[in-house]
Amino acid sequence: MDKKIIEVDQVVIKFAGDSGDGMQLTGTQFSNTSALIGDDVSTFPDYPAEIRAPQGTVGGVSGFQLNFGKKVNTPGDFPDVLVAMNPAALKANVGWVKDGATIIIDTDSFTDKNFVKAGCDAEKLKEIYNDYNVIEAPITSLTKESLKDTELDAKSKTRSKNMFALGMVYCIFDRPLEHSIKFLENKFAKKIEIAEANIKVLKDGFNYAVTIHAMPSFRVHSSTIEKGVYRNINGNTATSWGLLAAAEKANLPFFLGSYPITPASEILVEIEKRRDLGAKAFQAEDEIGGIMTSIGAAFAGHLAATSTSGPGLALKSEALGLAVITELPLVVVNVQRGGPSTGLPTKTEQSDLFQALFGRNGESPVPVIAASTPSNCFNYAFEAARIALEHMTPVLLLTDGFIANGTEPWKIPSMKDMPEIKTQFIGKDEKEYLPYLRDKNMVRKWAVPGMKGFEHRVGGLEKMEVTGNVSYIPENHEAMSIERDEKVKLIVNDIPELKVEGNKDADVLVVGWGSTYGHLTTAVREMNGAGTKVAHAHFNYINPLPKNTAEVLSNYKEIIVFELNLGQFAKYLRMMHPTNHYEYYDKVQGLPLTVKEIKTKVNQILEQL
Amino acid sequence: MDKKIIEVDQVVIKFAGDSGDGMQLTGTQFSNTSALIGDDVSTFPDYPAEIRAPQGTVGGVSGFQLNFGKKVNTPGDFPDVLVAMNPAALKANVGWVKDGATIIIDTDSFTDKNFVKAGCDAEKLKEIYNDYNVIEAPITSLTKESLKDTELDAKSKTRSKNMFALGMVYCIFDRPLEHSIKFLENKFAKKIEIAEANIKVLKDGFNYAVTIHAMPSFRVHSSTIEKGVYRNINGNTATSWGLLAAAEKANLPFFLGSYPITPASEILVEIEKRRDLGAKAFQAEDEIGGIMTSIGAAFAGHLAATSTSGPGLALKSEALGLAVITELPLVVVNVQRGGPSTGLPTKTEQSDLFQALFGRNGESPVPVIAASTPSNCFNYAFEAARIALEHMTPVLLLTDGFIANGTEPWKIPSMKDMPEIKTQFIGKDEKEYLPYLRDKNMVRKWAVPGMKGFEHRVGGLEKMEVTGNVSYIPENHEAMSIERDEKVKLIVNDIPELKVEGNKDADVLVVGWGSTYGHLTTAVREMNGAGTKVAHAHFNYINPLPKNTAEVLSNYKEIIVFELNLGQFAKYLRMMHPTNHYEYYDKVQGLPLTVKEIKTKVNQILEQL
Amino acid sequence: MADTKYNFKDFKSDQEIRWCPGCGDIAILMSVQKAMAALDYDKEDYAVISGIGCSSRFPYYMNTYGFHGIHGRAGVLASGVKTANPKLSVWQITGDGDGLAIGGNHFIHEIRRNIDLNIVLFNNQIYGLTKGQYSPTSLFGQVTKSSPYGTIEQPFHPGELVIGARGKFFARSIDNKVADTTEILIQADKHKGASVVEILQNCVIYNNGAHNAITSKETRDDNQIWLKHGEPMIFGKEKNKGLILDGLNLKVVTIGENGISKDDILVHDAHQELPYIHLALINMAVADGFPVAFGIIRSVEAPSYEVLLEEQIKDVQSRSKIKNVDDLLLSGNTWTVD
Amino acid sequence: MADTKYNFKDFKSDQEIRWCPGCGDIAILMSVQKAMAALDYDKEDYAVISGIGCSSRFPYYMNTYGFHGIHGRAGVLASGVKTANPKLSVWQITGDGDGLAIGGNHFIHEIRRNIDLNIVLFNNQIYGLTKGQYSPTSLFGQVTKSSPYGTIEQPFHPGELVIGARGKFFARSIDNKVADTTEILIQADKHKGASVVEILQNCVIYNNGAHNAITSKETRDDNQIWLKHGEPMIFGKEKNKGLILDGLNLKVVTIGENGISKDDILVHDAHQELPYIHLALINMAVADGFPVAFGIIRSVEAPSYEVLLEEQIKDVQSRSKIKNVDDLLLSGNTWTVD
Ligand SMILES: Cc1ncc(C[n+]2csc(CCOP(=O)(O)OP(=O)(O)O)c2C)c(N)n1
Ligand SMILES: Cc1ncc(C[n+]2csc(CCOP(=O)(O)OP(=O)(O)O)c2C)c(N)n1
Ligand code: SF4
Ligand code: SF4
Ligand SMILES: [Mg+2]
Ligand SMILES: [Mg+2]
Repeated sequence: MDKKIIEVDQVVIKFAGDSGDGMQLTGTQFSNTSALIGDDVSTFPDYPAEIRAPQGTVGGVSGFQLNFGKKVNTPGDFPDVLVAMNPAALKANVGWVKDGATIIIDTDSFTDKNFVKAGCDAEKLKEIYNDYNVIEAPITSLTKESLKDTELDAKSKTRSKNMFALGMVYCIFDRPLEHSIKFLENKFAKKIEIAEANIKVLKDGFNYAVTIHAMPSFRVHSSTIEKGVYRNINGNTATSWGLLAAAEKANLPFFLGSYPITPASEILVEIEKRRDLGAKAFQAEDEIGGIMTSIGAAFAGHLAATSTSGPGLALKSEALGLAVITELPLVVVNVQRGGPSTGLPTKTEQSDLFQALFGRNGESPVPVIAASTPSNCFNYAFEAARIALEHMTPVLLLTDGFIANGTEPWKIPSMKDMPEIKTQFIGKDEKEYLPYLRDKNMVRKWAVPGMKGFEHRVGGLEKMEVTGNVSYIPENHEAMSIERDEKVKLIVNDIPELKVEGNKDADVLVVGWGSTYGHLTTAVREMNGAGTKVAHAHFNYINPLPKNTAEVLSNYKEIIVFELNLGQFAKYLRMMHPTNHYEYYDKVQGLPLTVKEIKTKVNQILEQL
Repeated sequence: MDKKIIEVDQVVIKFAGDSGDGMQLTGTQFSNTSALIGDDVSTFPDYPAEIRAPQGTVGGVSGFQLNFGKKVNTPGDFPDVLVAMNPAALKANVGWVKDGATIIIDTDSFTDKNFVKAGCDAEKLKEIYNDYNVIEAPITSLTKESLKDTELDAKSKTRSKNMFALGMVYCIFDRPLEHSIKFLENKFAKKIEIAEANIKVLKDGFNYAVTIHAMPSFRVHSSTIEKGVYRNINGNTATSWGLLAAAEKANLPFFLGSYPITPASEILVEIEKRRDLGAKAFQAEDEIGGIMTSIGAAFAGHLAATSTSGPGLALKSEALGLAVITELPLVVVNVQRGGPSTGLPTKTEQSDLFQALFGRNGESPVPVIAASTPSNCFNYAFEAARIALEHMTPVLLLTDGFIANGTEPWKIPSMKDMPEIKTQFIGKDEKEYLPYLRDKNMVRKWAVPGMKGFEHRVGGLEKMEVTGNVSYIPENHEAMSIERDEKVKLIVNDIPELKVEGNKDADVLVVGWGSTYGHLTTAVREMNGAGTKVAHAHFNYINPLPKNTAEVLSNYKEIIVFELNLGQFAKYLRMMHPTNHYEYYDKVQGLPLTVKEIKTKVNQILEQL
Repeated sequence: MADTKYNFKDFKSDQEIRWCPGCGDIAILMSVQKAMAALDYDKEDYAVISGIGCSSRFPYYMNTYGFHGIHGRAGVLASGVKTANPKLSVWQITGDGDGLAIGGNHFIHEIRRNIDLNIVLFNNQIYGLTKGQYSPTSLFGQVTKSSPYGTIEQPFHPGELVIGARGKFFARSIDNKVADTTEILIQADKHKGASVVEILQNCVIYNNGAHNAITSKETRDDNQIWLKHGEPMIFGKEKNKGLILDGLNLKVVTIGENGISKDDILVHDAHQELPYIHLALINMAVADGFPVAFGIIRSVEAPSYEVLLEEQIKDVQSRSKIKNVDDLLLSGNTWTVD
Repeated sequence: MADTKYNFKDFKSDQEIRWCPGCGDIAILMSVQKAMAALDYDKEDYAVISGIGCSSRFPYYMNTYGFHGIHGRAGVLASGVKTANPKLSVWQITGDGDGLAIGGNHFIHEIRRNIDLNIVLFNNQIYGLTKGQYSPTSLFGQVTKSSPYGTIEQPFHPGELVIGARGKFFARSIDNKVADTTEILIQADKHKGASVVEILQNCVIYNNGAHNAITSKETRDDNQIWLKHGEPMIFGKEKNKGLILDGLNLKVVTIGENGISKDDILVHDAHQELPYIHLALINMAVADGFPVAFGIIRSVEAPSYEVLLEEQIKDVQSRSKIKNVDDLLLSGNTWTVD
């Protein structure tokens, strides 16, 4: 794994538009609000060189850059977020934003005329959709619509569009509107109708961002840059591509049954695009339809997957049990979000772990793995498919809103370097097919419709060992229950051991799983760099846990489990490895960890040692 | 709690019919098959006193009683199962069967004419439906139908009906058919068509019992008989009545939204009958409809419940999260059965514990309690409703096929002795209603449509403390997550402490939860009686665990957790109280524990101490 | 019933409206508020129940009892509320995704049961909240986020599905026709049983102009026909077009041409039990040369579920000896130990 | 296609049939086996998919690929199988509970998508497997385990729901009419798209005789009409009764009475796109003085989902530069570090 540097403790935003678009005011407002709620802020206004540069040209772009967060000293080098009010603003700035940045554009201004003015190629600019988290918004027309019942003249209406953009950015970064509202009330104290109009538009922009589930992306730098061909990739795309890669490697057609849900919809959307690779995406009527069509496709011999988020996984839980008892290969991707219930659908959280491990009726063991960065979603999706196909089992892959939406540069692998996948098809020449005959890994063989002579029936009732006929025999039920359990446990021999990063001789072990990797590794590296000895073990394999887990855990005086829930992984470790003592650091705010809070917690524990 | 004696290690069956009905042959066959698969058997044939007593009269009843199981010495005093081929057979024997026994009747013979012959009142006999586990089967006509394509004459066809009954009983007690098939082949070696006919009918009887989900009941005796009025009751009826009792005590209308599923359907069926008490039962289109209509009814101010079994609970898990975040009172009854998936629908198991505790997206805490005998389903259903209403939370009540279907004598309580239930309605005269203002137990107040001035909105998005408005504020989400968790934890102050039975100074503590109570208490009592010191702690409250759990557990050298799954409660105890060491005894055969296996395990541990 | 009368503003909650400026939902909100103000209930007797979707945010903007449910479950949530308390006026707010994709089963079952709900279906032919995937009412071939090459699925016609589920009341309206919509909603509430009102709603962000062929200024007179029970089916800018029956099929004719007079025009009978003409009216489409039908297309009396239930309860209570739980516990066989 | 021909016995599995003696399912099993033997597939190309219920045990008795799913999900399971491998002949076996209660949504959506499935709906108007609760097709007022005082719910008419979901093929048969059922099933398979065959099935245990008014010896000639495309709608013991159109409604007439001749009788057109007469035929009921319609009531051509999908895949593949995953990974913006 290459080293990741995560910097989300600070965010750089750039507002850019025509000189008349009010970008300076917008930037100042955001800066002031941020400062007032306790952030460090550093700003950098940059006006157009020409005093009266022609509207819509690159020369006429006015910008305001600001950096906010903890320990901010500079306005930042490269923006994480760019607000581009027209093509010229985009053209002027897109070369400077960070990889995978969030770009908000006013689609109303992206007309042919404006492209000509900006002197750029519309098609070319569209490529940004591949590399950045583009949030499209018809800002001008929404602003007009917002003010259609006011007395203002058309020009004044259009002029408030900067407030719409500001409202959106406030929403994305959870800033309160109060300060700007007060500012507008004061500024336009004598033109009440203008104040009101601006405030209305500000709120509408905020609400619009809520409504369209606008989400920021984060990005990660690699500090060790290996040779190779790179691209930017976000977690959802990487997940989709990892599944397609596994299908190709296993020489199987690919099927995805799914139903849209934030923040997992993009997986469905990506696979829908991939008709060129023969992939079949089926937008079902609900989540149950999503998983059941996939189970059908698995029965028919496809590499099949289904993608969803928390509430959708709840709906799939009965059907997942069917995949367990029929022992068919299936990948279930769960992109976690804030719960319970609908909760905070656009925010990140790791609170579906228990559901993934235990959320089914009966003894229903399922392997669970978790990706930890946007790009390794590719690898863990591939890995989930490999395990599913080689061990004939459904596999649950956990990601979350943070990495699903986050982007990072990624060294593109070559398919020839990807591991082989050995599907468990029964040999075409076998004389007989016994559906529940198991090999030494407890794995049964796969026969699919169309294979002559291997006709058989599967289903949700308990079945007889070897033959797979329905069986109510008590001892058989116990035997099969244990075999299914054993099969999942045996996967331990087919997964890598747990690695420890940081200082291996430290007294304190920082433990995490899934998407907290970036922050934890950054914090641990920085602490070790500053002379504090800390080790870090990060889990991608959750059920089964890596073979050396007990051994690793027993090497430290204190173990601190960091996670974005109320301690689910820590409790799971207690259940599986009860002899260690675990400290918890839980955060349930819909936000990622910060490097600072990790360090504070570790230092506090160190002091107590 | 009165002392229960459980005797399911032995079963007494009586086959009874007309002299010509072949009951002796039937009984002998069952006995031989049982002996051949390793049971102890003791039999008692009883022929009619008159040699040629008139058909259909009580005097003409021929019977065969047998006792099978472990350590069987006598044919048994009172049958657990009675097969009655006609009204006379029923009349002659019903006075002798055990309370709550299973009675299989051939409904075809229950004609007016036969009632007259038997000299009994049809209406009177119908009362057995209240007190026994009656399995109706049109045995004569099914036998005829089964043989309609054979050449046999009508009389010969009808004569094979004893084989149909035998097949059913084989199915109910999981006996193989092979032995009887061989017997028939030999006996009718020269009349192949008769052999074949009998074998076909035997199998059809077996399959019929599979198809109609025929299930045995078990029964429990009370050894200490207090004064009072008694009745027989099974767990599903007791659950239904406990909910109705809670509604009456809380002075609320009652609503049940449900969808049929074995072995929980009888709860829906029972509530459907109770229109006389104004109860509203809603048979929904599926389990999601069942719980959602109930949540709607709870919002509208009813005591609302939903009933199901494992796969249905999986389907309800998303909606249960909605009840958690809206903090509405709701009782969810889950009658466990063998899993995973459809599994073994008519068999008992305790494998939904993890699903009950953890099977929801997000941090979604739900109190979980479990009944442990058929009759205390009444108390725990009442208790579930009390906790739901007093703590404004959904509550999960676990029972299982064993106690749901099992019957025992029950001292009828009087409603005036049932505990008060204090609903959390906002006072009608309050000036203001703040939906998420909490009291010291973290409980919010309830206002329902129709209450003037308290209009408000609830829903699945995270909401602001106190006001309940939608909120995306990170700190608020964390605060609310913790408050919901805290609210459930605080219920610990409102539930009884864990009690220890048996010998409190023992070194070994037997731990169980739910329906294993009868077997565990019997085994522990018998061991202590025989001089082996053993203690027994049985859990009815699972989340939260009783306050003194840690204290009780720490008093013993060894703790053995017995359960009907692969160790879920034991793992849960490890998670919650990791410092103790736990031994496991897990059984996943769709069958209850036996007293013998409990003793064997305890002795084995004692030897190692 | 009511002891006060209301202005529609009494139904506005203090929560800010978060729909996109120009979203059709905003006008529908107004229509519902006006309908409630015009109806005869006390404010506390309204309950507004929804699932998840842009449209389903509706309850938050209403100063009534409200419940924002989970995706697809508005129908069963509302069914529970109404069955529990039949005195309430219960409004189910649902989208084409919420009501017809994940919630399709509850939709057909609540109609079959004929529970007295006002079911307002916001049909924007798209999933708005999840950013623009196709829905079960998106047009065949429509390009959306999840159908980059065009959908390959035939859409439902909501009204047809209502008839298929044995529905008794179906009406159709357009988001920005506030007066018409208000009147239709009032009638929907007065109708006892499940009343479905499909409202063509414009999603300015993900499916802007989806209904333009029907609603645009230039074409609307010729492409809309507003039906009124007992009145001839006449439409067109000049009010000179009408519908007649041609065999079993509907046909557009021009009054004054080919000897057609006003008397030849079919008279709308919303109350007829047989659904065939209603179905034909529901299925009329601009592409086939027909105007699209609006107004109350079908309105047939039938007993509603919650009323039958209350009647059955009363009936059983009048006959049963069991009056309370003590009676129940002591019913059947008991014995005394003393 | 096939290189062998089969006898229906080739489709029997070695598992013992566990339905109650006399259960209508047994005859239907025979009909399906006969239909498969008559059709042109290789045995390994059949897949039989079900949900949960007595009827759903069906796959275990078939010596084909089979999948006994979970309750209500037969439709989506079958949809997945067929979409994945369109070459298979996929048979969905479902009950009135499995298909229309919990599975109702999948039912209407598979019909709307028009996936090429043979959907065999076993309608015994009861939940058999769970011992006799009412189902969505149980009669209004029917007393069952879960409706001790009679149901208060209107039943679905499955065919009507099919039309409501824009269905293209609907047929009806009776369990013990093996020859007719076999022929209908063969036609259902030949029809490309979702073909629904409702079979009136007798549950001897929990709803014995439910269809007696239609199927009993005495009344069956007058209470059944077997429709054939292109033939007049004639029925009755004497073959002298028929159906005509009276305005928009169907009417029973007697040939030779009131000047009615055979030529006046309506000719069955299963292929017409407009569903109104099909719907009227579907809704005919004995209680209203009509015979119940059997045979293939509706059979209209339309492209099926899995074919459109394969076509779209081919089309996109012919235009895209991305031929494999390496191409995909390298598509769009990349840069090289060396
Ligand atoms: C169980 C579940 N599945 C999926 C979602 C994601 N989701 C939210 S709204 C929606 C569709 C909304 O479409 P529609 O009902 O038409 O409402 P609109 O936004 O168009 O008004 C989806 C798929 C969810 N919240 N919950
Ligand atoms: C999720 C779930 N809910 C409920 C059940 C219980 N159940 C099994 S079959 C059935 C109904 C069967 O009725 P139908 O589909 O008409 O089949 P039939 O037995 O009449 O052939 C029900 C409710 C189940 N197995 N799973
Ligand atoms: S996304 Fe569409 S439906 Fe949703 S609020 Fe905006 S305009 Fe309305
Ligand atoms: S219970 Fe009814 S449907 Fe089920 S097998 Fe028996 S007769 Fe058939
Ligand atoms: Mg929509
Ligand atoms: Mg049925």
